[in-house]
Amino acid sequence: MWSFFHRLASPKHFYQFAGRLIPWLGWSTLVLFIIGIYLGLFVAPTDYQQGESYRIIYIHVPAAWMSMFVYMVMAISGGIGLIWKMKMADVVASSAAPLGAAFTILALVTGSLWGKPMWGTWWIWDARLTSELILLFLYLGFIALQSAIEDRRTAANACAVLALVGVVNIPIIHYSVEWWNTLHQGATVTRFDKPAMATSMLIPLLTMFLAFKLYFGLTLLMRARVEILERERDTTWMKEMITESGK
Amino acid sequence: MTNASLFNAFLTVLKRDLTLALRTRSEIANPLIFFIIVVSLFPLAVSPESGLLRTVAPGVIWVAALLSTMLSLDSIFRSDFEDGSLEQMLLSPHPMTVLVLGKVTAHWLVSGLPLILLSPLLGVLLFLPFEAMPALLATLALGTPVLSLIGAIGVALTVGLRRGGVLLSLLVLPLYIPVLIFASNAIATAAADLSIKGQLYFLAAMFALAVTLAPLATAAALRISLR
Amino acid sequence: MSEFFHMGGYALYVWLSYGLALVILVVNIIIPMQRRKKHIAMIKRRLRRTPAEK
Amino acid sequence: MTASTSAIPQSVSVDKGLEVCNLGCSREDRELFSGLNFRLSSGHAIQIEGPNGSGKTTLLRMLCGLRLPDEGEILWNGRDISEERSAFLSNLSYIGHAHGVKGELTPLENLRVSQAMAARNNSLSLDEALERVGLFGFEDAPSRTLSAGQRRRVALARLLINPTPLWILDEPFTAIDIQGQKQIETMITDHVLNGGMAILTSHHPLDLSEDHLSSVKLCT
Repeated sequence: MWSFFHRLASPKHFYQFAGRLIPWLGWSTLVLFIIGIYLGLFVAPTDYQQGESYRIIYIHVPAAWMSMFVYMVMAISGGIGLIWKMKMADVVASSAAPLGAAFTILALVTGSLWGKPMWGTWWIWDARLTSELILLFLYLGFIALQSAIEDRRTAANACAVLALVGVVNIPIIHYSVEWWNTLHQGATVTRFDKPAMATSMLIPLLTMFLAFKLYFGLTLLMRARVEILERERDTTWMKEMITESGK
Repeated sequence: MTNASLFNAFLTVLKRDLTLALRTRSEIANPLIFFIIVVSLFPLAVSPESGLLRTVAPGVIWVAALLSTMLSLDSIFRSDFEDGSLEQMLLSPHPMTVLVLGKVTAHWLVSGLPLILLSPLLGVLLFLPFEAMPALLATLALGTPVLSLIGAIGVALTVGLRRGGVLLSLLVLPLYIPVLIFASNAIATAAADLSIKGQLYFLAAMFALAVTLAPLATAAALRISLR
Repeated sequence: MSEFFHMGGYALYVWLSYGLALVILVVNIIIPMQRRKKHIAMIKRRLRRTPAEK
Repeated sequence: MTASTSAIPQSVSVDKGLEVCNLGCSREDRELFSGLNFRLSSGHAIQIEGPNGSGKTTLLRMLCGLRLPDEGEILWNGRDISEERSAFLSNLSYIGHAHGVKGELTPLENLRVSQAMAARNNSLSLDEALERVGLFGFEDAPSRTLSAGQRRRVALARLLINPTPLWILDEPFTAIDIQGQKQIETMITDHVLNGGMAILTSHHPLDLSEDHLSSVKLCT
């Protein structure tokens, strides 16, 4: 098992391994999305309280979960790149950052779209939305630092330190925002957590969770391959591969 | 490397940075003037009416303190990076975290402490009730070191860049949010004559966390930036 | 069928969020594909210019 | 790209001193140097020669551990310098192109700071060290009022008050007048002759005999 990871550390193996995996990931993501959206929009019953608008959670909740998950992936792969000096870990971390930011923006917008019918305003300083907004700032800081440093390895190491510092701060930020929210809002606002879900509502959500995870794997591998193309363009193995297969 | 010589190295870095700061006095004064100006903008921009100012006073003072610390952060490593003494510190046999702690303490003495001494004056400017003054001083005393410690990480990450100023604020401000929340709320609660022990415990916990972990991250970031 | 699109009066919000989700998810797949084509073309051009030394 | 090293007399004790094995460095994707092998033991100096941009300074920064090597390793007394960091650093003095003398502080204050930062100090007084590098009478003037050459001499005075066996100097003679260069040259040769080690990048000829001096050429 360990040798498998070790082989992945070499850009050549990672490129070929990802190349073989991407078609499978692509189709399974598509299928899962179709099932999830079909279940979410057609099969799941209307919510007695929120009517049809609750169907937005099938996008909002998985996106919010993915935004946290991707930051963890970034911090861990950054840490691996920092400690074991693995170039591929830096590639994974830098490819994951824009995806995490995309998920965070998606979660923020769908959150406010979901909240609009309930509160009548586009934005409300609810604990979860505020933490999501601060998480977006952390992503933007990561991406800004990465593009600010020219040397690739220094940039990757610096961003790894930032991601590790960020990942230590995320729970602190989350709980201080929660605490701050209970102070000002009090319990009147309907809590944002998922209402007790009937199973027929829960299944689409779990499908969408899985779909988003596979989707993240797919786009991460695609971006990583492009990054390898960029970094390894002068290596002999890359030239042979391009000339011989042209793909 | 007995810990006597380690503590001696810590003191030397602290004394060195303090003498350097005192010799370029404007570097100390500018953030403080900025602090006063920013606070006095709010009555002009919002309204001079005392009731309103009293409610926003804690938040305004703390945001101004945060921004003025941000301004003075760059001076921690910038000049040492340019003339090579940061390299000499990295190459000293003493652990870099201790030397970084010395530099951050010097920065706090030069930027955080004057803020604390100046803040009651600004409390008066914003009609902050008298009962809230001790809370203001206590939260600043616990909070400004955390601002310097976390800010040092951001500065260490951006010290190699030509214009890292704006990037520094983007990296560091999100990490300041927990301190801001607990500190400004503590002052508001104290103004309403309620006990603020809980908030102060949280601030103290963040201070303890920052004092132990931040120098490690700063030393690692410096080693990376000086590659 | 039209009742379905009406979404119980919340049509705007539901379809806006699903539409945005679709846009973001699709864009994040197209970008890597295009960059990949661009890089492969660039490498090929460089190869033609400097014949790969055997 | 590979470096050619003139014959280095193999000293008796095998792993005492600094040893570089198969060292390589690439900046972005341009390879600076690779396959560098040399050893430095006490009583020897190495002069690193090469055109501008051949990576001389980068090599020095790697030797003192400021920058991790891209390939190969650097051993001090047989152990990798990144493992035994503080042990290695307490035997090393590095003066880079930016020599680290604070303009706002006087030479005495600068030396007092580096004295506290070093592991061991010898009995030489700060004034004596400054005098030996030709800064008599400038002890209390703020360093920014001194000339560039004088400021570099303050940095070189650091070598006298911290007795470390290994000196790594990046262009130590820049901006120093002829008379000053003589003083610094004798400083280095004395250091090497009574058992010290030195690595420097400079085209200045050192009058050391063949078995005390060797050179490493980096070519682009």
